[in-house]
Amino acid sequence: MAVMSYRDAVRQSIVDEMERDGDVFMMGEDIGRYKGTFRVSEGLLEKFGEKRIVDTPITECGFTGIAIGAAMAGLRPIVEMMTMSFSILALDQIINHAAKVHYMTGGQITVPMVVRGPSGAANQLSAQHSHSMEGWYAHVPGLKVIAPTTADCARGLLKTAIRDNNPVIFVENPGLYATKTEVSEDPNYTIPFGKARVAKEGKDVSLIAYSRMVHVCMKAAEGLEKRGIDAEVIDVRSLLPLDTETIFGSVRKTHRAVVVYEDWRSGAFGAEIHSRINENCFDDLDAPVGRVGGLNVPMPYSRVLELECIPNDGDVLAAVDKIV
Amino acid sequence: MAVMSYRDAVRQSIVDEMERDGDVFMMGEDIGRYKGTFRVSEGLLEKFGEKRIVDTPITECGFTGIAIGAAMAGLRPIVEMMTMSFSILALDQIINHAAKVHYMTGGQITVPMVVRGPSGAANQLSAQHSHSMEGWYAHVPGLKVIAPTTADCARGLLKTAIRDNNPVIFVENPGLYATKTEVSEDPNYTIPFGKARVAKEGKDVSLIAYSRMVHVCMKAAEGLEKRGIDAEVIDVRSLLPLDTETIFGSVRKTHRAVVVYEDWRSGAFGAEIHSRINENCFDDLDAPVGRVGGLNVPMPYSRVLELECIPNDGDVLAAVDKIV
Amino acid sequence: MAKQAVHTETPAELEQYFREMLFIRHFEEKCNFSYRQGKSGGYLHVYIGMEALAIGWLHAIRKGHDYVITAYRDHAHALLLGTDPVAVMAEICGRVAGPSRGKGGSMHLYDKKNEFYGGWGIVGGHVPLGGGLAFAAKYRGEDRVCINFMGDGASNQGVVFETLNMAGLWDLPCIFIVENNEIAMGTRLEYHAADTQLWKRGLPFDIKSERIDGMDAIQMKRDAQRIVDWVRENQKPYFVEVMSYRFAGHGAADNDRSLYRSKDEEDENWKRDPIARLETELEKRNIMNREKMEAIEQEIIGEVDAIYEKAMASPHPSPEEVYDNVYSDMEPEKGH
Amino acid sequence: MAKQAVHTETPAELEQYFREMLFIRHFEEKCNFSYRQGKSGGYLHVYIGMEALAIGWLHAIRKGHDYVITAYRDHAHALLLGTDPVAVMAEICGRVAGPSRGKGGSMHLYDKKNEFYGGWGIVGGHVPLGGGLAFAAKYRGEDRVCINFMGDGASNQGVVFETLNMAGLWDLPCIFIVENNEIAMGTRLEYHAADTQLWKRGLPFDIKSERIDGMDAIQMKRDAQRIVDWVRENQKPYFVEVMSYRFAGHGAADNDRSLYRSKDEEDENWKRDPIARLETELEKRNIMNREKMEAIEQEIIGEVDAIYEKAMASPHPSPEEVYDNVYSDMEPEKGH
Ligand SMILES: Cc1ncc(C[n+]2csc(CCOP(=O)(O)OP(=O)(O)O)c2C)c(N)n1
Ligand SMILES: Cc1ncc(C[n+]2csc(CCOP(=O)(O)OP(=O)(O)O)c2C)c(N)n1
Ligand SMILES: [Mg+2]
Ligand SMILES: [Mg+2]
Repeated sequence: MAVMSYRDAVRQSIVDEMERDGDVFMMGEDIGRYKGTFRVSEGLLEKFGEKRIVDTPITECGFTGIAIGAAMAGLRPIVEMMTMSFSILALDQIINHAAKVHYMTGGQITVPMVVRGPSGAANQLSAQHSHSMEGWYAHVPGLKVIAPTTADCARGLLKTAIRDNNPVIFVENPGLYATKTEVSEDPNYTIPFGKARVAKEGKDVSLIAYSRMVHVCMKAAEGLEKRGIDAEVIDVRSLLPLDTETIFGSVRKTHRAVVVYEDWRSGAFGAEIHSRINENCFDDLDAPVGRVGGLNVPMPYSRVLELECIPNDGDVLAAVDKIV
Repeated sequence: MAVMSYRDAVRQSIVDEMERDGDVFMMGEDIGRYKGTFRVSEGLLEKFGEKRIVDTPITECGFTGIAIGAAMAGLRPIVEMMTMSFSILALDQIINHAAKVHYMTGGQITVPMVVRGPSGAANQLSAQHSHSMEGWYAHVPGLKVIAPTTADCARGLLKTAIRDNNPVIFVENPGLYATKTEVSEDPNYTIPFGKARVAKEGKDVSLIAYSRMVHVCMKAAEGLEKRGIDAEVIDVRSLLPLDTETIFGSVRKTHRAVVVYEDWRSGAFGAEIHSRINENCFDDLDAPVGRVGGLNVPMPYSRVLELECIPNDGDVLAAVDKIV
Repeated sequence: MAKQAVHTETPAELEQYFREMLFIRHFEEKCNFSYRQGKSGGYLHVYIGMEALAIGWLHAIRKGHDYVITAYRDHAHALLLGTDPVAVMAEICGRVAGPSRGKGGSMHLYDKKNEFYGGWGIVGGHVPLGGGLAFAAKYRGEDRVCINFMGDGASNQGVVFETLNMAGLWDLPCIFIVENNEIAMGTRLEYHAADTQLWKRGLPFDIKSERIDGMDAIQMKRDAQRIVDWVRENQKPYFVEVMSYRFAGHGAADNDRSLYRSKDEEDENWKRDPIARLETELEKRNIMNREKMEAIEQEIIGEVDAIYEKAMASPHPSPEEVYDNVYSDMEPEKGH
Repeated sequence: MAKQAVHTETPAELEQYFREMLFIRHFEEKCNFSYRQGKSGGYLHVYIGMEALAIGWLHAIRKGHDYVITAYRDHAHALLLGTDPVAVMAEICGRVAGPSRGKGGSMHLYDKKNEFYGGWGIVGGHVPLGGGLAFAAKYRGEDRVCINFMGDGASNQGVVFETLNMAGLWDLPCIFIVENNEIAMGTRLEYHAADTQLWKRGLPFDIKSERIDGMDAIQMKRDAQRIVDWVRENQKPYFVEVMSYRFAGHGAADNDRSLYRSKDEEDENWKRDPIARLETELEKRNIMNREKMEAIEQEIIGEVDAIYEKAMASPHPSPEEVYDNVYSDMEPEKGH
């Protein structure tokens, strides 16, 4: 184990897998010479050369399609989206092509590809650069969608993603890159998909989140502790496949839950988690399941307004207050 | 009133509004000379000429962007997507540009535009042509999303959509075009957004759906009647804004509900409706709210398999059985 | 260029082209028949009139070695690459004997063992995938080329230009072929392209580009061979506009061609019929007389009938199969 | 073409260009300062080095009549079109005095009354919108043209080519201007474009296309006037590659230019500095001596300082405003 930032953990996993398998390569905008806008790919060009660290023109739809085609031929591309917001331009390639070809070919062709990058708001990037994309992807059969919170999870789950034979959407968050945790150094350290993580055990209420919002929930849990409320925090980690067993188990124990996400409140994947709890734990619930999501507005530039939009621990406390 | 098909009702509303306002024009693939693949635009080219009925190249992203730009300058484009599945290629224009510019300009610029076309499965169109897109759009602040079931609703709501100063996604369904109802002939007949329709009153269980699935629910309601169960059927019609008042009112009356939609079960907008009911009607519920959605698979070509995927009245009955 | 000069077709070759073109035509007629019979459904697009184009290109490549990808008008490509015609017909009719066990249908034919990558329904959407196949060949230092077919309408899609730029930038061994049949569904070339000389679209990307005729199987094969050899040798992309014509409607459901062209125009173009043209050539070269041709055609009609019967004998998939192949290693969340 | 010949710049005009270019430069420096001070945030992109380009084009059009649209490097365009500089600076610093009351920021400046349509963050995404503005002008039979600016990197985006095809097909009065500053963020032209002669990209669409220099304000204005007049007269699109250079980093956050270019290259290019060039010209034509220039610059620096102070005096928006302008006629579902 070593203390490592989320950024370094992501990079280390890419390095491991590229050293392990010559078919793995990386493609994206400004990832080589410019080292990546979030510096995730720093040093990779020097290490692996232009053949395997491919700087692309600003054509998300085209280079994602090229990566998919390469994957159909057996290569294992890692596509970096400078921000996941830009993956909207590549949605047709990801959803209509990568996600469907295995099915349309009756299993003949696989697409071992990872599309990764930061999702969600950073700091005043305004309306067009602050999307939370994971919910849309998690709605699409044929894709797997991962959204780790800690550096250690990022490391283990990314390695699993790169080794997976299906297209995997790997969602990071601008606010997480600098965060550090103990991280396994084992070059074969992988974390299986479809397993949620209990970030904190508790007995009074379940806070269910993924990515950066898990930290927000942890902070809220501290606040609740002061009020004598013992919250359990579930880090979903894997949206598709979704570990409902762990989620339901927690709810059946605490009988109360709040689902927390940064995405626009209405119509987000958090609503799906919320629905599943209601469908399956109805008789275990002592109160309606709460939800905390981002405000239903395009992300404003003004920091004052931006902070209004993004859920914080205070919003989680307010939601818990309503149900305990 | 006159008996009219859904197709004719949509066309009639376009004709009315184009006659009423010279700024209204229509743009899309094969809508003019070819009369539209679903023949919605039949006769419009002869009536309004090439200037106002614009046949486009197969470049959804580009012509949708051109329509948005024209709308920013004050025109009122009606963009036909040959099928809503193809609007995936235009998502960046719709979501990042049309939906956000009013906000990003602090209200200086409006985008009075309608994007309309058939959404959902038709008959063996396979995986790439059978998407239900409305859920994604209904997640996006800045858009309004309408999905009428009857010819009369299509007529009244489309006229409202064309007169609206915001981008409106108007979702039709291949299976509805030939269906007929009594339709108002009043050239100023409009139906306000955000008002659901009670398709059938009942007291035992609320079936909540939109678009073609309302017919499926009506058929299921007949089946339930035979079993002595009096179902209420709510036609949501307007997904964004959503008429939760009518939906909650029905649930508070029946104490039982099933949300029905054709879109992939997991992560669809139906989950949002489901969540809202659970958040707001928790104490009124005698049983968990049920859900019926499309199977979580890319749409298969084989008719046998396709019919497996699309919810039918039998599936609704099964869901009701679970909760009564 | 040396390679090209030595190409003089043997009688056997020409007979093969003739048989294959006839086979495609009758196979396609049978597909339309199956559609009218309600045995196939959805969107079904035949290649009638365009046979020489696929013949030329797919005889110029190394089958099973070079990559091939196209859109939904894909029956001929699958057949010529060696997919069992019974399997092709079975897929078109949604039967389990199809390569995708009925999950793909007419628009989505694939045959990995022959390096045929489909079979795609989003106009223009498969073009970058073809660029990716070429990318893989180059990455691995193989000498494969990718044959990337698209329609004239598809050549307007932005992703095509994005792919051309990267192909030119990275020297991808990819041949972009515009099957210019002068129409996109119901929209004629002049209504969808600002400049109808589509071959020019490779020029801004420093890609060798040209327009050639696709109605003469013999010349088509020669040009295709010249270009395929050049690309394999030079490891650079190529952009080719091939002039062709579809005699049938856009798809089996398109039954009013008068919306976009006159009977006269069609009659004019029937004079370009690639099969008639090859017949004349076969006669001129004394390779075959009319009787022999007639006999071969009857033979092929019989073959196609038998293929159809066999395909029809294949069962529809069983409902449980609906969850197979969503993922390579897991099942999706089940149920409604 | 007659129009062009009669253009000889008056001293007043040249002084105006000079003042405006200096104003832009110092305004941009102040923007970077505000960023370092933490008064502005997010992505902020300045126009330093490219001033002559905007000067030439925006003096060639009818301000407030012709449509103008660009990407996120948009401060100069807003200023030259007549948006109050205090408002521009306020927007950049997220204050309510901004045209969007702080909701847009540096990348999203708009001024409807001056027909300035922004101000966009998705590379290439605004280009079809510009096509749409031209479409509206044509639809209404007005004689407006649309000036559609994009970067060299943006010119690779597929939607740009889709728009060019429709502009050529429908004769849209739109001028597509590639502000070629030889780099896209950290990717040099030769690494993102298969052919670095970007002007060729209009050719496949039968669009008049050319490459011109954008570092000489006087010549830039002449070329711009020639092209704007031609488009207004002929009601057809035009594609122009304008050679330029950005002296600053890509954005205020880009502080390691050595990742993509050498100090020597920058020094070489400083010799092309459009302001220095105009200064020389002003001297040559005896319009102004160095002292005068120096005085004007001091005056402008003072102006910009005052503008910054005024902008800073404007308050941040109040939290309730977050729900305004999502729709023109309703509010979204509120709360977390
Ligand atoms: C993105 C997209 N838009 C529209 C369609 C509907 N469509 C299917 S084929 C077609 C015409 C394509 O014409 P062309 O590219 O010339 O190919 P051809 O059919 O002539 O072989 C259209 C509009 C589609 N499948 N995908
Ligand atoms: C679709 C999309 N991809 C990537 C980005 C990130 N990005 C912002 S500006 C930029 C470079 C654009 O370069 P160019 O078009 O030459 O304009 P310039 O900055 O040189 O004026 C990139 C990659 C973006 N904003 N949008
Ligand atoms: Mg065609
Ligand atoms: Mg640039």
